[in-house]
Amino acid sequence: MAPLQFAPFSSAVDASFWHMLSRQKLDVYKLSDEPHPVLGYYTMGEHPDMPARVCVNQAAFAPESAAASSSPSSSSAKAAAPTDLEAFFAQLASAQVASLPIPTQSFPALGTLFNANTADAFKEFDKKAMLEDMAKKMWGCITSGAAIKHPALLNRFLLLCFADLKKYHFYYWFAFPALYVGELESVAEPAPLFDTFSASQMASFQASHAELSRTHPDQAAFFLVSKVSDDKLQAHALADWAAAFPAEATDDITIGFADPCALAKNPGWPLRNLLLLLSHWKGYLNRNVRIICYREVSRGGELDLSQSIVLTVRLTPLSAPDLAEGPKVVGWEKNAKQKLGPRIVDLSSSMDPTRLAETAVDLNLKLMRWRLLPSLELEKISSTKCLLFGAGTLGCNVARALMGWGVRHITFVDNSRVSFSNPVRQTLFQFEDCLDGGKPKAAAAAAALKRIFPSMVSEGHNLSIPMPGHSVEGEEPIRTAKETVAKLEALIDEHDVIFLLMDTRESRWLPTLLAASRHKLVLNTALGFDTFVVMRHGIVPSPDHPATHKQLGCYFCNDVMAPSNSLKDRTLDQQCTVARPGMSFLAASLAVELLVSLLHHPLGASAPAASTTDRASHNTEQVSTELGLLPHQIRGFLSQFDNVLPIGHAFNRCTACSNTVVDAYRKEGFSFLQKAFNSPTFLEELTGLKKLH
Amino acid sequence: MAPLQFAPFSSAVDASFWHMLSRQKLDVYKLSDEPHPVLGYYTMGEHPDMPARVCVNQAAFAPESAAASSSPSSSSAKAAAPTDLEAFFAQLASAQVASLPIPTQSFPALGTLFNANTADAFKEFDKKAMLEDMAKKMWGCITSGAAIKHPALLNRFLLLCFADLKKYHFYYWFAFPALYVGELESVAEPAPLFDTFSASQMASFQASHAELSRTHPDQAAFFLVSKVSDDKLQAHALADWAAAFPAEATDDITIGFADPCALAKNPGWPLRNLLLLLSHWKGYLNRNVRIICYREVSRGGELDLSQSIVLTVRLTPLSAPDLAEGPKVVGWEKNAKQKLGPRIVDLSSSMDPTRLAETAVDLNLKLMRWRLLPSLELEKISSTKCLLFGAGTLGCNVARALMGWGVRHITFVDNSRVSFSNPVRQTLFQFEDCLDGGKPKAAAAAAALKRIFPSMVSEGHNLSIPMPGHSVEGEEPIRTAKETVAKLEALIDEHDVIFLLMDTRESRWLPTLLAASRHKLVLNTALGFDTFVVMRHGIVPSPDHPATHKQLGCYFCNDVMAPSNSLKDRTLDQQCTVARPGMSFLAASLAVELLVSLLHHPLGASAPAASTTDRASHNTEQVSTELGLLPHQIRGFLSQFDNVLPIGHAFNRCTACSNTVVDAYRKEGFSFLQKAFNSPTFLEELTGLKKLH
Amino acid sequence: KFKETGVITPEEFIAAGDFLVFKCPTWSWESGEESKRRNFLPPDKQFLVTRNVPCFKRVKSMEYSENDERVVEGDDWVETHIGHESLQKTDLQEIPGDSSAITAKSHASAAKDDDDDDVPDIEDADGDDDDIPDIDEFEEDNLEACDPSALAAPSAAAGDADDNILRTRTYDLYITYDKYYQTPRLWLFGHDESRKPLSVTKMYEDFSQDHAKKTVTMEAHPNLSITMASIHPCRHSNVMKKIISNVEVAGKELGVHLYLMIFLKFVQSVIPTIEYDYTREFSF
Amino acid sequence: KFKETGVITPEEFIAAGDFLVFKCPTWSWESGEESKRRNFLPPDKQFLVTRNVPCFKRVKSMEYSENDERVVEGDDWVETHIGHESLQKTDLQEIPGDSSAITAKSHASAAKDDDDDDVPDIEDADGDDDDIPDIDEFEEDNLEACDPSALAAPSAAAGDADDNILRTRTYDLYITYDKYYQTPRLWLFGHDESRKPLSVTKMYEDFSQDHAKKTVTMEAHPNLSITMASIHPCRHSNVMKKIISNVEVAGKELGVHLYLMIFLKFVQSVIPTIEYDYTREFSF
Ligand SMILES: [Zn+2]
Ligand SMILES: [Zn+2]
Repeated sequence: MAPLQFAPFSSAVDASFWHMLSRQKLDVYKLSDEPHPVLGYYTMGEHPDMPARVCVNQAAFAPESAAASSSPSSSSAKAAAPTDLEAFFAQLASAQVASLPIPTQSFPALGTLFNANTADAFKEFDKKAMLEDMAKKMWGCITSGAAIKHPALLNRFLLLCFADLKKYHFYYWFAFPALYVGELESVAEPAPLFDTFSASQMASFQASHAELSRTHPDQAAFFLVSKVSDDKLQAHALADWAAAFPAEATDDITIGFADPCALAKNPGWPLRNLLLLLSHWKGYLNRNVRIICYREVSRGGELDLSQSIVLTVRLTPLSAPDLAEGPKVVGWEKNAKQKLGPRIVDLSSSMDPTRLAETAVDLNLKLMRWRLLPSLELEKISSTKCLLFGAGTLGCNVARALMGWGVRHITFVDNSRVSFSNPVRQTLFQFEDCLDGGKPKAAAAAAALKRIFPSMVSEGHNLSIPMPGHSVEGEEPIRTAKETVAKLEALIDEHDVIFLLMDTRESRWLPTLLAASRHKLVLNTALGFDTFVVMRHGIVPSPDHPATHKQLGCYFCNDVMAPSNSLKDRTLDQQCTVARPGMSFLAASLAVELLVSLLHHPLGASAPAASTTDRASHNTEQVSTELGLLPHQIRGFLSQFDNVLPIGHAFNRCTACSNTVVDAYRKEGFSFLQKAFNSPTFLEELTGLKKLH
Repeated sequence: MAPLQFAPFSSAVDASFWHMLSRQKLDVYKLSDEPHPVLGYYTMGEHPDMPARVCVNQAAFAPESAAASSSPSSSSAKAAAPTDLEAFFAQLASAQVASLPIPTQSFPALGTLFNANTADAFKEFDKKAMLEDMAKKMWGCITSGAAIKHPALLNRFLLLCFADLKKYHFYYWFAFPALYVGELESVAEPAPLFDTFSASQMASFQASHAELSRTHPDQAAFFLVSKVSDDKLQAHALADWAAAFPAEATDDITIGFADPCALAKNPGWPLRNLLLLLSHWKGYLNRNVRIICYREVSRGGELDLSQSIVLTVRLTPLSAPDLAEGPKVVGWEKNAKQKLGPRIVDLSSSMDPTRLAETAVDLNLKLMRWRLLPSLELEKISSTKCLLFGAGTLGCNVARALMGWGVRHITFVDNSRVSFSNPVRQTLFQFEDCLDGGKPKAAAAAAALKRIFPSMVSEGHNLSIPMPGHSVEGEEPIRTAKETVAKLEALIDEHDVIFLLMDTRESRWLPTLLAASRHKLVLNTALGFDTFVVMRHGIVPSPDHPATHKQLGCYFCNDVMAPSNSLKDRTLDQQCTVARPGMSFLAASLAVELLVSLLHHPLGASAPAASTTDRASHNTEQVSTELGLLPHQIRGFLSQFDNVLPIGHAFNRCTACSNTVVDAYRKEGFSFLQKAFNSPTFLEELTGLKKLH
Repeated sequence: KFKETGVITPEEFIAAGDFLVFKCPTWSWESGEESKRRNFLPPDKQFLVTRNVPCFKRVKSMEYSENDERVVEGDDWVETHIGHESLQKTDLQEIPGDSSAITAKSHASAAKDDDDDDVPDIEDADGDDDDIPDIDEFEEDNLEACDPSALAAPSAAAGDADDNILRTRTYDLYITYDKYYQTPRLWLFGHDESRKPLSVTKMYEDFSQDHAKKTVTMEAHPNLSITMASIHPCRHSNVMKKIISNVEVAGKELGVHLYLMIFLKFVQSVIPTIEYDYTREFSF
Repeated sequence: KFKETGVITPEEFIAAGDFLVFKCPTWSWESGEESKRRNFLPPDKQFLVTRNVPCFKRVKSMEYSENDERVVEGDDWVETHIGHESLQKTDLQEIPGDSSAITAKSHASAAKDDDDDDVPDIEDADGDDDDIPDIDEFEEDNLEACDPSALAAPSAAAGDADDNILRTRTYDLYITYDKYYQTPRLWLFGHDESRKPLSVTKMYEDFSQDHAKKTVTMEAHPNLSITMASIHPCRHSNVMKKIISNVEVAGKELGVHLYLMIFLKFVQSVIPTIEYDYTREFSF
């Protein structure tokens, strides 16, 4: 006959176990590396394709915690592990079994946890010695008879851990010790239970095992089976040897165990230690012993034992020399590659709050696609890099609305500091940001985005934007202006969409020009007291994006004055802006919604514009997307709760986006800009606007 | 002749001094109560109605700080005060005077600061002993001749302080020590300078004093004046006795000092110590001494000395017994009540960040009234107490918009916790609020308001609102529901405006009914994917507010189904709401702006409603305010960037606001509500709605 | 009462849970973390759990069982009712004040089944161990000698993609009581064949594509500090109501103790390949 | 250049400041807090200050000087241009795309002069010492004997409201350079007759009611950690331009060094009773 082979245990660790271990480590163990008792369990085998598992979950720590809190002496020293682990296990394995926090119809496995403080310490555990030490203790239970009284003491495991709490990586290695002294021989081919016993025998056995489980739950994992009559079997506790097998019936010895394995030819791991126990116990020696590998599973509301099998083995006496230092032991679990090595589990996606937030936010957005708009291009939105000029009321709300749509990359440019009156209206700031003269707004806004959602990629740049008519003279100012312009050029190159959300008209000129020269989409928003305008600048055609429609205008296209003349029209955007508090919510959210809609148009930023009259039209395909119309401008009138959608086309004498200006900037670069900064009339003369006055 | 009376110094402390003291206390002094040198200054008298002042400002600490940082030995022990204060003062009073951080044309006053750690310690300072100790040191300067070399040593003050940094209250008491040995007699009536000297004498004197100030700035406060020729006077340093008064001209002795007093008959305080110095210095004894009380002030770009006066006194020898323990001393400053006592200044409004924020926010709002809308009733807005049902996307943005308008009292009711997907859309939450299972939203939102603006009065209530069709049975559930209803009734009583911002339809029923029964204004907002509705409920007429117009409808007025049947119309408000991120900004801000406008109508919440067609009308006085139209509902369509303003009137079979329902609730209270909770058809039957099906 | 509304009270949940545990002992009650106990449930009956439920194949590889569809009456229960066709203004102006107008038109949108990138890419890192430290250096090949009595692992070398060995994922299933919706709520935590937690992307392979993306969300389990997949309960009561009335039309009277058995039957249409218990074979 | 634009550079500010200090030595340069230095100004010339400027009477009690009005050409300089008459839609639809249309109509709103409650009530607590501890118990009447050589205080018992003694408030005036507006900016910190800081409410009594509420704000002084009143510089350059051209029309050529003298002249219309320096008598 082939030697009997046992199906090893596999470990099955719940994520909740690691969570609880993390907490124990932080609150209780701290830097202690003492062994701690943990509780696992196994159930009878359900499916031949499923390995026999020892499971541990968050309840694994419950017995130790209960002992610690009930013992008055250790209440102050909560960290102390039970001083006598073996005594502790003996207690668990006794009558307490019924109250252990393990599922119904499962059997306890008593574990010893060693938690290392570092990966190196984990590596340097002397695994061989640790397992041998455990084997010695188990052998002690066998020789002392404790294992006969409390057979659960035969189901042990060793668990070495290292919890990397920064990364939520957990290293672990289980050993399920199997003590042995040599190979065992099957006397007969393993056979299904129903081939060996009659239906009535099986029924009576099942009932008596259920009764044993109920009255002596600690005896349900390993038991004796006697034949009461020809059609009746009975399960007994191991200690009930005399009752089970009266002296006269010496040849008919049957034992059983709750078998976590469901294979047709192999028993599960727990049988190994049971057989050693029996070999040590004279009564069984040199006999054929029939073993019921009991597998009772629930199927459609019924308990089914059809997977149970019966083995027959002959137990030989243990050789004394082999036992000098206790039996040999094996049992380290192999890893996924079938090598002797630990496993590592990465729970960052279930436990790392930052990744949890990412997942939650992504899924939330995807609900929109799954439920309502299958064509929603979330990746296009989230990969759009947005540059916000101005981190005031508009800048804060635009950033929030972008974040709501999943945009991850938002950069702020601003040159002011958070003042005490800001936080009630500028939704990224709080009181703390105002202290000590106030934090720079751009940086504070970027920090706020990360405070809200740690995965944001956000920076703040404290820059004063050079403006036409604000002259730049002298070595130092010119150097500063040059650096600023270079920085702005780089920023605009790096981003896909530029939002102009400043509070002055003239500061919008330079970014408008820089963006126009680079064919970047600009969304421009300005507030009045109870009016607002949201506008997308037209895209200057390029070889990549040839003109398909008449180019839309920019913020300066309608001006007959160059932007230098700022005091004349401080209306929409003067520094001391006074707007109804609701205005920035309206304008900012509409600007962002317009952008998101635009991203869905095949022509993108170059899409032609819808006007107010398109609302009533049924033929708006060209000027809308699934998200709605694509106006050039939205002008809102809060006092009427009304918006209109005017269209303005690009003006060939525009001081910011006309070819004259864009070409001059491309050709001369900073020196062209400097002329515009220094002379209030330069741009008007260059474009010929002056002639129109 | 009347005895000569000197105008005492008054203290003038800049707010910046207290700021710097606070910082020194926190960073340097800590609990030390050693004396520290501080620098004050005075200028010549400008106006007879203005007291002579010794000023201290933030620069008062500069000399000590400079000494501490320049001395290598004390760099590590920054807290150490100069060990020899007198030596330190002698240094300041010497050539260093020119570089002291005091204004041009001012003179240093050398102060000794004692900063107490508690108000009691301040009280227990032994003021008498402290002043006498200082007098002794000054007397030492006189007898040693140091005061002749460095006359600034005669201008001293003592400053006792206690800084209550919790309240930004500062206790302080100055002493300007005047050493004296008895009364002095005027020999002649005080006379204007220009009566005593010729114009050319005055001009030459002014020029030579200016020269002395330039070459020997330490000698400009006290000086000698000699007659060079009949039309020429010259100023000398005190030590220049021999040069100023050659032996042959023994009778013609004139001295002068920079006089902080501008009175016509009285000299200022510094003269007292100068006279004592001269009395001690034999050369002046038993002579008539002419004293120029020099008062040179800037007037329209010219230096004017017309307020200067001339006194003549006769110096008598000091009596030896009086001087045994040094001269007597006086000089404790009287408080505002002219009592000998300290002063207290409250700088919380300039230094307490919370009050600064309050002031800034108030002023910011007032700009709107001052510049644009004089009729804006900011007090009415700010005193409106708002109760927000729902602290999700709408609740957060409504609270922010209310805060922007100056509302200070906002209460949240919600029963959920902040989850990881919330902060990117729910603008009061941040990542941290999601950890450990998430904070309860209502409380987290209230905390956020205070984090933004500490003066907010905000509470969060974690309550599950009982709903029709969600039955309440069993002792415990009924008790909970009763308590919840009682709490909701109390909350609605305590607030002026109720916002319904939940995500289910049926949860709006109970607050709608409770508010209707109490004639409270309800603003109801709900979101669809790209649509929203903002609605103000009509006010049930009451004796206080008789019906003037047809009552407007509530959220349930248009239903032909009682709210229990919630799954039928989960559209606008189901739990898994999927709305475009911009929606809540739009709806929340419009709801708040509608409320603010409504508060300005003479009929308030009972104002009749404007409709879409009123936009074009010129006769909207009844249905609008200075802030615009007052619609009943605003329905927004984001895909069209359009809003419409429908009107719906109250429905006499409404399940929430009809008389039948309100009366039944008033009569039966909770037992009526319980029927509605438990039976899905109860409300339909009660109102007769069932018949309409 | 539950027959009319589809919802149950906490007490009914306990009764139905007790019955489930009695009939199908793979399910058991657990108490979860002490700090997270819900006080409307007994401390030792906070939620139900069954662990290590095998899932032998992916949904895509499976033929649809007509039977599943029948049970839940088409896929009505995941139909979404949010109308995103915005109404034309004229509609509203004709019926001013009709607040149900906005909700009147609605349609379920077609879901895309075929793009796996629909689930967060960020999770995919789990699959290929990108940031997991190299485990090789921890291996100790000579730790113990070859043990002839140990059976070689039945499903070996799970890490290699090109073997032909059956891949057996397992799921832990939890049922909690949702106070808000007054229904049970199902939670799932999956492990791959080598007992590594499954990424969101991979778990989606085991959810019925037609239904799952619309209702499966990742959230924190209320009694454990672990985030897992959950079937959102917003439609549960409605579906339960329908199933119950279907069964009753067939002439059977249902007690509330059967609620969870029915619930698990309908959950089957979302996770057809996860072979939890054998409740599926249970007949009413 | 400053004549065209009304703005000046930091260098010009220094030059004008030096001239002011030279001509009116009550003004002097200060450096403020080290940590708050602006690097476009020399460390020792961060701002100008004059302290303890008397303010003998309240604006209300003063007849208006016609002269003040003339200097600043009506009160145009505080005129606000924010249009709050929203445009009718039709206007815009006729001129689509005209972004200046919204800004076209504007009017200055009438300011209310008479309601003191316009300024924050919270500040009034300062006036009546509500939360200031009782000072009486700190008094030490017998600390020193009566000193016959000391003159009794000229403006005694300032605490009592019913005396007839002249009340002399004082102000500290600061001029900083505003980088954004490229103009000087005036800051005020007031003290009452007993040297207590004035509340905002009380300071408003010293600001010209027509102008002040529209442009006076409370802000943190850029070089000191103290909040004080400031005249917002948003209209400064415009007014300066006008004044300069008025003066030049009168036949005088102005150097930039006179900028601050002119500035102080025009500031006079906001704070007519604060007798800072005697720059007001300075003639160009
Ligand atoms: Zn343009
Ligand atoms: Zn109603």
